[in-house]
Amino acid sequence: MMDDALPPAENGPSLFKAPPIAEQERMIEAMLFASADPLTVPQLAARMPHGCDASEALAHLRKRYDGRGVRVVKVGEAWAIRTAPDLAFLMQNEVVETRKLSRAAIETLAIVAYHQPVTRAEIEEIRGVSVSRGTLDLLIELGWIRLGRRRMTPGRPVTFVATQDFLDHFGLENARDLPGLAELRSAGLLDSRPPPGRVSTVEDNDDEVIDPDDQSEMFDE
Amino acid sequence: MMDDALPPAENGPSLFKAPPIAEQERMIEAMLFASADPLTVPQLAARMPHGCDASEALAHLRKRYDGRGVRVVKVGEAWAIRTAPDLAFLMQNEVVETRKLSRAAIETLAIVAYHQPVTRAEIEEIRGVSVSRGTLDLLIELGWIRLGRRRMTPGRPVTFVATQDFLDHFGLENARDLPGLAELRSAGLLDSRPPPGRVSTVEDNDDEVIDPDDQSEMFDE
Amino acid sequence: MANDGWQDSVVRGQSVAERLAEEALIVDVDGFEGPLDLLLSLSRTQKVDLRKVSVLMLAEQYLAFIERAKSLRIELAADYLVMAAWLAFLKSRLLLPPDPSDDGPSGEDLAAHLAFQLERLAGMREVAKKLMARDQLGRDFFARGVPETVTRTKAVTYSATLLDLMQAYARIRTRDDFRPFVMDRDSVLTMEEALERMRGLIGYVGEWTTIESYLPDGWTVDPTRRVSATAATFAASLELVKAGRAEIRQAEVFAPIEIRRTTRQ
Repeated sequence: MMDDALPPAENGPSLFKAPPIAEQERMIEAMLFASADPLTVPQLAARMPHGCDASEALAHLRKRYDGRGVRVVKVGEAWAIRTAPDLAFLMQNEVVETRKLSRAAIETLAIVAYHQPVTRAEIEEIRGVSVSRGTLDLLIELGWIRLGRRRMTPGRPVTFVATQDFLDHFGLENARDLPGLAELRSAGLLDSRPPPGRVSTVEDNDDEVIDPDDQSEMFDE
Repeated sequence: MMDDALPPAENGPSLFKAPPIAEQERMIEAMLFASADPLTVPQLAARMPHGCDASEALAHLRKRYDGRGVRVVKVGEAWAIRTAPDLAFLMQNEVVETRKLSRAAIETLAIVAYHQPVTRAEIEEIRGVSVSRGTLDLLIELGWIRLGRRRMTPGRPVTFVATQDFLDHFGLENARDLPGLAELRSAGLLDSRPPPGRVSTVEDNDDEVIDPDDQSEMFDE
Repeated sequence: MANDGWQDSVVRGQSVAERLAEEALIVDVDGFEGPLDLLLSLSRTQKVDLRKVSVLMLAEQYLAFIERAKSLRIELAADYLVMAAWLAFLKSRLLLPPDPSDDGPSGEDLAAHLAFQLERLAGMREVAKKLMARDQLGRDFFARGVPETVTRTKAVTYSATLLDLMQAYARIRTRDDFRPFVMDRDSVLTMEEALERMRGLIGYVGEWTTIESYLPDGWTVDPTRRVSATAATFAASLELVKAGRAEIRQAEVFAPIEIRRTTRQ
């Protein structure tokens, strides 16, 4: 939180002119190179001398790295440098072996990403089976999903949303770039459509304890 | 973007020509970026497709990063990308934190201001508790008090006086301008609520009566 | 393949290959993630757009599947059976003419929703596959191998205003005013103490006497102590009067208050 507003250390309030844009670009370059995590423009700006235009310097830098071995990529609201995917073959030494995700985990992740914010009851309704605690825990632990706001419906169920790490991991600029999103939407498959005969929401039964019978409720009316 | 890349992986030994040097440069760039350790030329070459000239590609890359925010530097026999030294300041996130002076410090400062020159023993006597070295050091470091003359009494104790910085900071012409207790009270500046943790049994105006001597003492020194 | 033919084959004779496929499906029941997953698999065999899938036929396939599984003594989870019951109900709704007195959802509505659910699940599976097929961080593209940690230096500036300073000083110099209540007990005379004292004294005094003369020694000079002792003594006097042991009077406003033993005693 120390970020945006504060002018950086040597802030004689504009006693000095801002450094030339080329110099600002160097600064952005150094900061993005140094950080493993994406940085937002305000975060970058907070570390630069007073009067710098982080946005513009960033735009210059992006252009400079176009087509290079590393690229400046957008991750949600933030920016990062990542190697070009076509060079993956050189990186065998760098590959971190990751646990293979179960089908349940992959599907749950996809449902959260495409339907976010989504409640647990909704995930279960879509998959037709109850979601084990472990699945959501694992995805949260991986940093790919997190709790969103509570839904303002009876029971105030928690919702899940995808994180910046998720975007970073899958090389997405933002959630709107999810593959196949437009098709799903135009096919109406992202609509929340309550089962006929049910009075509105499904969320109301999103209790902490999901008993095995819970999912049968989805069908029994 | 990263298009012109040749299909490098399937490197049947020289069935294909080596990728163009610009492409090799991209490879070096990505490897040095992603590697946790510096890489030697043979290590780089070993990961590149057959026929590449890692040395030459590295030389190109070095030149490219000349004067940039990060540089290609030699670490022993190996190579790495590092932040340009002149930008090291960006790697420090300086958080300016404004802190209120501790109660001990502000009280000590007040005693020095009102009673200067004053010895440490006198400060302790007035405060009723001992004064830690750290408190005096902090005030000296802040430039608000300094050592005055030694008192011509047995032991020749050092005295403390308020500084010009102190007067500047508090907007005073000189220490004699400091208002007395009666003035504080009549200006409504005296918070007569007891300090936290104490319970008052006395009405605000009682202290007017209680020790009439006490406050005259303050100023006549 | 004609729908009817398929349907028949489930019920009666079928080719060896079909039978094997069928049994593989059944033995595989543990491989399904619940009834919806199974239904989706079954619907695949219709080889049609999920929007056009025949829910009626699907229901029959599912029910046939459950029947066979039961005959093979395969344990089925409750939710498979619940789904079977629901599909049987759905089937009857679809087959029978709508009952006008029933205002529940029509068979078509229910069937349409099931088709929607299947299509949605299939859709999510497809995009999940696409998602996992993307280049991934740490596998296809990489972050900085040696991230530099940004060292956080803290520059602390201290703030204090003149007001803080003056108040601090005032606080020190008036510290004694703020002594906690318990510390001030020595200048407070409680009513109990005053009462105790007066009970002892009142018996000897038959004359009207000002209550001030009852103040204990050492409580008459210091204003704080005097105020406290006076209040306590006055309150104690009232107690004695109430108990019928004393009489109290005051000639006029601000005149001395006097007290004496009740004459009856």
